[in-house]
Amino acid sequence: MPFIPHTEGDTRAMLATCGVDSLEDLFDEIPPELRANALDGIPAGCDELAVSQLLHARAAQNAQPLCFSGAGAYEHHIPAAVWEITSRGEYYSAYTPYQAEASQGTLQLLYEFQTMVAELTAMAVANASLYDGATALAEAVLMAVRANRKSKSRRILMPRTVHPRYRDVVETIVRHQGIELTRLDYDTAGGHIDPTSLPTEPGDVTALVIPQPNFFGALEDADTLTDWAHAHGALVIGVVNPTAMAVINPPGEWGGAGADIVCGEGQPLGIPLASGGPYFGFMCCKQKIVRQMPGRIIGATVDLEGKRGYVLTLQAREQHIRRSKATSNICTNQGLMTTAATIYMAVMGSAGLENVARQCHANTRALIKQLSAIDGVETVFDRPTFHETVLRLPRPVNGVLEELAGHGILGGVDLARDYPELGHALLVCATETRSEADLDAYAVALREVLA
Amino acid sequence: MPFIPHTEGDTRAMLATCGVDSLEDLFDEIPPELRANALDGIPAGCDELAVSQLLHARAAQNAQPLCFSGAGAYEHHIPAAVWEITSRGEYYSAYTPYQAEASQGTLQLLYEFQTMVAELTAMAVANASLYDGATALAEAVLMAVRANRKSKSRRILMPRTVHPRYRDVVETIVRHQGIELTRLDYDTAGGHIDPTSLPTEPGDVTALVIPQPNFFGALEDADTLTDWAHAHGALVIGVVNPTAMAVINPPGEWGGAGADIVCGEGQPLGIPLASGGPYFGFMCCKQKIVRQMPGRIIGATVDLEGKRGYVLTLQAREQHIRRSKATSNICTNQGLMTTAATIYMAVMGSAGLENVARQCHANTRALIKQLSAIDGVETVFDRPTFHETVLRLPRPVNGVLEELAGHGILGGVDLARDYPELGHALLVCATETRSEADLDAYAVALREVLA
Amino acid sequence: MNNEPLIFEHSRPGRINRAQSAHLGGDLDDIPDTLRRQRRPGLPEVSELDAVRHYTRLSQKNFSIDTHFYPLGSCTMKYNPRACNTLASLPGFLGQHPLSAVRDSQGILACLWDLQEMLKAVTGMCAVSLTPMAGAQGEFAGVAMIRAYHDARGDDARTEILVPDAAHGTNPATATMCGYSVREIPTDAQGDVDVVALKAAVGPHTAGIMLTNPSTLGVFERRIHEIARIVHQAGGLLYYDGANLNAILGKVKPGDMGFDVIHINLHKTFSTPHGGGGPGSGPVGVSERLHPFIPIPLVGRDDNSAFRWLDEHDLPQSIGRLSAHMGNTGILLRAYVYALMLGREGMVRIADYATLNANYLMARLRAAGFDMALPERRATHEFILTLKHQAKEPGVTAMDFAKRLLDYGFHAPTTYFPLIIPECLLIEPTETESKEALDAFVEAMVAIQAEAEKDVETLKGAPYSLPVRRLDDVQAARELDLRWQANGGMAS
Amino acid sequence: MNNEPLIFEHSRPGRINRAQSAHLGGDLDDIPDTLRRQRRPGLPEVSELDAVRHYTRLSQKNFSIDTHFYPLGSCTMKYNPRACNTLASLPGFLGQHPLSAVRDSQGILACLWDLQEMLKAVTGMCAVSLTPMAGAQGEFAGVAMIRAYHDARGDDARTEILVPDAAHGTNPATATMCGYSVREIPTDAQGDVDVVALKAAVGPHTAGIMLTNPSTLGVFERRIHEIARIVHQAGGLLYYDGANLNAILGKVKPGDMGFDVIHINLHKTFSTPHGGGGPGSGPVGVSERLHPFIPIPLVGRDDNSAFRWLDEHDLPQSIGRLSAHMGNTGILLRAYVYALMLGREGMVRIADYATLNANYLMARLRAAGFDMALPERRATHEFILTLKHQAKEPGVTAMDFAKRLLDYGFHAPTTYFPLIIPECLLIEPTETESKEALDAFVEAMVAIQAEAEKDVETLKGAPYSLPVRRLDDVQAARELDLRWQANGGMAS
Ligand SMILES: Cc1ncc(COP(=O)(O)O)c(C=O)c1O
Ligand SMILES: Cc1ncc(COP(=O)(O)O)c(C=O)c1O
Repeated sequence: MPFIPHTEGDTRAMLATCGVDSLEDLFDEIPPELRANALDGIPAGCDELAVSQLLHARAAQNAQPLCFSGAGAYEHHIPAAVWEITSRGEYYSAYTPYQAEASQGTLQLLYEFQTMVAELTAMAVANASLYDGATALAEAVLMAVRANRKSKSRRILMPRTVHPRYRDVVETIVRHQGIELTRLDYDTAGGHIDPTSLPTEPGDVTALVIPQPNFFGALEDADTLTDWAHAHGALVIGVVNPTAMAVINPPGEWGGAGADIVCGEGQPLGIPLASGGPYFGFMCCKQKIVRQMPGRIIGATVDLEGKRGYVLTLQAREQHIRRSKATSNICTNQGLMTTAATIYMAVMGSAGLENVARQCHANTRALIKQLSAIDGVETVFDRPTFHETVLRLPRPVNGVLEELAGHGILGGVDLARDYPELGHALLVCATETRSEADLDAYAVALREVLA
Repeated sequence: MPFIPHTEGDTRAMLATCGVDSLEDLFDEIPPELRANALDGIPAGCDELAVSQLLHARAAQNAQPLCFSGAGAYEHHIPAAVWEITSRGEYYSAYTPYQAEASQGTLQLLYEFQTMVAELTAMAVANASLYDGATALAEAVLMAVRANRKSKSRRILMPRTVHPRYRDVVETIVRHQGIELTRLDYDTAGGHIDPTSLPTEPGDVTALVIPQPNFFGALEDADTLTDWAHAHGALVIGVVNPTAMAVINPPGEWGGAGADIVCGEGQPLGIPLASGGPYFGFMCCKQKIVRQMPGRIIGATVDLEGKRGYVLTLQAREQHIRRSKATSNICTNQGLMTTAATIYMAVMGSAGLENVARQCHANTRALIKQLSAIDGVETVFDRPTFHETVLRLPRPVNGVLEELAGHGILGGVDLARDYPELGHALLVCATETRSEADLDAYAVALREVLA
Repeated sequence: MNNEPLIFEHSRPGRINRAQSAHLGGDLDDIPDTLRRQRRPGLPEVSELDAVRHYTRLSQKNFSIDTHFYPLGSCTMKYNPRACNTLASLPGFLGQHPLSAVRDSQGILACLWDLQEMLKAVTGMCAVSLTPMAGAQGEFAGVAMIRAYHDARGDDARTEILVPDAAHGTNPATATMCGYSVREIPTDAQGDVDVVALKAAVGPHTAGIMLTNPSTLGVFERRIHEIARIVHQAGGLLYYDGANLNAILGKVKPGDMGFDVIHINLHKTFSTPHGGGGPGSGPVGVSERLHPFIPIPLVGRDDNSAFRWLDEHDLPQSIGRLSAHMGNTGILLRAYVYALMLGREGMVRIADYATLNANYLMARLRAAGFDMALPERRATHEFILTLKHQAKEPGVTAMDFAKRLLDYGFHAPTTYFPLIIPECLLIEPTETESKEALDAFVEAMVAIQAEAEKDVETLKGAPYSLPVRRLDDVQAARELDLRWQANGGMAS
Repeated sequence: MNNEPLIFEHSRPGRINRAQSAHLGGDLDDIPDTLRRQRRPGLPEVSELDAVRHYTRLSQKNFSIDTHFYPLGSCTMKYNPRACNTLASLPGFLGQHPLSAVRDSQGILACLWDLQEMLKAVTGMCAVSLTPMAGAQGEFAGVAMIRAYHDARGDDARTEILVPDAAHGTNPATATMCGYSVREIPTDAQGDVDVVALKAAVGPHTAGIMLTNPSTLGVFERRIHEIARIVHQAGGLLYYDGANLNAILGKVKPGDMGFDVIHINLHKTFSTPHGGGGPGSGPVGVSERLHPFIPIPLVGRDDNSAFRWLDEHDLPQSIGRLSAHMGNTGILLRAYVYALMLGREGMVRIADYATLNANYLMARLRAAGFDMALPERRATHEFILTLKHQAKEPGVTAMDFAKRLLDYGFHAPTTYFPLIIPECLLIEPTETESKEALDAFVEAMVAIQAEAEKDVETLKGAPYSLPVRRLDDVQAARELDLRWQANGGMAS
């Protein structure tokens, strides 16, 4: 019996203590007609050796071409220390830190995490994680509706420069709350929201979402957008890439008053690509609306002897206390991922993170230069970008990507489905993990494919 | 500066405290003419990302065909728990447990290790490791010379059924001690030491080495050999495979009195193949000669309050106390490997280890059956074997192995160099990690190669 | 000497880990100054050794399954097999970009497909989507499907979700997120749903009911068929909160009980790690009638039996996406490895031994004089002990017992949940603990009871042997201190 | 409550981990009964969770670099970069059988070749063999080469190896293993080798001298050229014990000092983990004249620059093999990764900052009133503090200080080595510790000194805060208890 320690003697003795004859007797409150007969469809158990061989074979079936795709998930170098420590049993196999005194490791770490995220975004406070970047944006929208008491419209301006899948998820999650998601189109020259295109009399707007950098890698004019929103009584929700924060003006400093709520995908901070998860969402806000924030929040306090310690706090916002009136239904979040991210940020430091950001940017620039030198390939937008850009190819991206795969290259993300108006548009990215040789290999392959 | 935490300010302040102006000044006692100018030949430093990419590339250059080679290093399944725990920093980055109170983790674990090894071999006591199986045998020979006070000859009977590389190492290490290593030939029918071939009046023999199973995988008649040795005043040194111990009569029970000293290679107990190391040697002996044993030994004791605890003991045998009179010069041994082996044995238990042994044996038998059904392939010896056997091929093994490599198969070990008298002899092995499909693949490939 | 400062207190300006950035990155001259960051973020500046040492030391301050018996009711803190972590961490899995070509992702897709199939078999549902990232998100998906179902039928008068008063907080919170109002159904003295009250509550406004069975009271809802009939007859649907599936794996299938939709907490029943608060995974299973609404993506097979993603094109009525990709894939892999090792017999045995352990522990604690909340009932995989007598005399609470247990080397059971049982401890030993561990726990409880009778202050002051003494939650909430600041001041 | 029983005490007959052996293995009917084991070995029978929990808990009882400052003199307990472990553990390395075809091993051979080249550059020697498995085995290889050299010249009157009285115990023990007798050379008051005594000792019986420079006294042997001349003129060779190479990396090369052979402790200078007692790695470097005798195997290149093993065919005069394969390959890989990250500037800086840290700590301790063994000398990467005054008055020993330091959260320095300095602490902070760590250590030493002055019993009773109080070494050696036995009896 895998993972069950009972010897036959144990079982017998324990049944006797329970006053029953057999294991079956313990289930005698289940109406007999309900009892399942068998778990058909489940194979017989295998030992670890057999499972290990199967999983090795499966892992080997996942081809891993040279990656030039980003679009919300980035191949960054992860210092070895990060996961060697994160996977320690004391982090890995602990529950949510309900018993604070027995969880000071996790709690102190999360308090550090909150501080680091708040520092990165230049915001006052952060929570201890949400599921991922997309759900974090959905929660941010719900939070904005709660926090902007003056606004009655429940109207959110949602630019098309926000990651299309994030918009899908927001749609799924806020659909039942009478929230109106108003699409904002982008400027076709810059690939950004043109502030001058915004109405001067927008009416009652609850919040404006600003992605920075946006899905195209273009940098939004966040200062002007923020001031515009605030001038019209709307809150500002920033959706940011944490690596970019090392070099790009952070939302806490956008415009005159800074963004109100900030969220994003934490994956770039030490989380492996892993076919899309587990990652984690982060969320920050201004101090005055912290009681509207969803998710776990850790606070410092003192013990009986006045010694500093850490606990889950503001629990009155949460489902286990407030139930149907909670700020969100979230309970389990992405603890272990924030553990990794905290260690990642500590090991990298500000200088290290800045260096990563600069190197990513330099590599993407170099890639664009090489690729756009190829006949028929051109950049689509003229705004400054960070770390990612849209190229236009002379023929459908789909087919080109397939041919590139034959050269061992994952050439980027096809935008045909989400942005058909852009023509044969390809989103490319080269992080710090791409070498010069890698960039050359891509250019050579693309030239060949397009020839 | 990788791994050096000093800020410029720190360095300045510290130099001031030292009363010097520069780092260079700290080296002013080194005669100037000796000062090296540069480390030519060392490349410039790389960051972890670059090194990681290089090492991944190098690892990928190591082809890993289906392995049917044993010959002292066996591909066994290692439960994941073993290395997830062994590589915890508290084990990984601790020194030899000189400060016992601050090392109870390692010390208690080693005490458990000693117990487990003693149980496996049915011997009274074990030490906490030697470098590997080969050096353990060399140390066993030296120990036998010290322990057999009655023998003056320093003559060791060393069968040719002992692993040839072990014999090389013994040769290297005991060469300077006036020890005579007398070769014992093997029986060409059985591939074992024929007890009846031993002289009835051997003269003064210090010790007889008995490998079980021997290098050919054949099982020696250890009972008779042991009794013969003891009858002639010689000690018995067993060299055993720890996996085999789960099913084969252990040296502590050989003959009337059991082996006196037992050693072997610990690799099968949870240590990866890893191109040959690090592995570890183990050593056991009878209680009465424990003070002649080399290497670290852990003992139980009590603390000031009478509580049980563990310490390095019998240190008076060791180089740091006894210096030129020590039992051995060994100091650092293979601590982390014994940590892994201890966890391996705990996770497997007696039943699990027996199961591994049985499965290995069954697989090797099945393999032999399949291969020897091929035209021109035959088994060489008729003794019972465990886990490994010698086959004779119709043409030089060398070339056959090369062709098998083309089929992704590491087909075994060529014995041409060490046992030219055996003809085209190949040592094959199939551990529990080989599936039926693997065995079939080998048979198909060999049939094709020999066709 | 047990203090570990904050990582920020280890920080020194200018300390740089050159091993992580040997050379300076490229320049940013194409980005205008106004878009550039002006002041570096205040991340810690520590050496790699500082970071390793700090986070290693912090880790040692945690209780965890790997170090302690952790009978946290409703959480199923069973052994997390290490193989699950090791195998899910193979480079071939970790390195895969989520937008990889399907052709390059057959390995992972095959694993996810298999897992979908196994979860269908376990739950008795007709389809499973793996995308929800925890139990609560599974609940959201489930209730959103119930809503989509009614909406698709134009049945838009259904505005209410029923929830037993003992339910987990995520249930009512989820109903609210799906735009429903919540009506609580009382529990009867035996711990079952009050059927009379239920009958009175249902009607054309009823969208559905959320139940967990065994319930959060640790007992099996015996009248489940009747409840299903009542709700279905009123036109409502039944949601199954699968947090307690460990108790009935292979014994009863939620599909057979009449549930229309279910989520499964893989981080409970399928032993994926809880990681100090996640990541979890909450796949949803559906009956035939909810199938069209199932959240995307799912794994399907195409004609030549290659695996592929099913999306809005395949399931146009889907409630949509719940994450940017496909949820917590790495956690799904861990559950998959676990399920493979268990196999069909292994799964049934989980229920057997989880139940045995709970009933044994209950029997021993009862024999030792403790009061059970539902003394007439069989325990399932967990049970509730109430300390309401102790709270009166000698005056020690469930919280005091919980904190004192920590000193004895046991993680505390769940306290004060479900809310309807006074001074309760919800105790779930799980099947991976041995009889000796349970016996030791009983001994500790007995010893603590003796301490309580001798001097209540002993318990009131607990814990004594942990890195901190009892912490002040009230001060934490009142004087908010949610982040470190260099000057020690409050965040603005 | 801090006790963790032995794993055997967790054991219960019949407990089996089915996850490790789901099906029963094959039968053994071809092996006669007389060769079969009759009674199962008494390995523990525990669940996987038991094992994980037990060994996780045990690990927490260790001090280690990852948790504590560990200034153990002569041991170079610096940060072991985690990347070294992660990269050496790539499946492509771990899965390789040692007898793999050379064609299939080019990846690992390339790494080993590079490392050989780097170690040549660092030591100034003309060839390096990586095969020795620790420092002591490197010493053995070195002295065996010295012997082979003399033997090859028919110079068989050389029967003696000289060793300074401060030398590490492995030096004389090694000389003995190589069949030499050992003559100790005294140290002068300044910590240098007594050259007059050396001159008197050398002669036609001198096979060689074993030195470490900087010496085990933590000072640089300034007359090394003179010593080399004296020994060489007498026909002896010079062996360099590289345990202290951290102090001079890139500053002086042993080859330039006149040494003929050297070993390097990779588990010190090149930061491979010490693992609670190994595995280590002790490559040897040789000058031209010892080259023919170098231990096999080495990595060489063939004509088309593929890597291959060099063995007895290439080096017929080799002293031979020291292990069944090529030594501790995985440790060599870790050292290689470390060396690549450091690069040439990084290596020089190691010496700079190891030396700075030692001199700084010495200066601060001296300022705090502690006595240095060699107060006139510069510290190298380590230095010696003597507590001989404290031992007289107030009567506390170096051991008392050491044990009390544990309570303060510091691993103790090396005590009572070298043997010639009374009541000594040999302190080696290493370059990876920060100024703050050193300052905290000074504070602890000052506090302990104050405690000693107030009440010696405070120190005599130390440690207080560890899993055990001070342990009785004498009883351990007198009443040997080297293994657990079910019946509690003694081994026979
Ligand atoms: C009964 C019950 N339902 C739902 C949940 C919510 O699951 P999760 O924490 O994964 O969101 C839990 C977990 O705490 C639970 O115990
Ligand atoms: C000066 C000196 N020489 C030699 C050695 C022996 O090295 P090893 O322990 O690797 O055998 C040591 C290590 O303890 C040492 O400090």
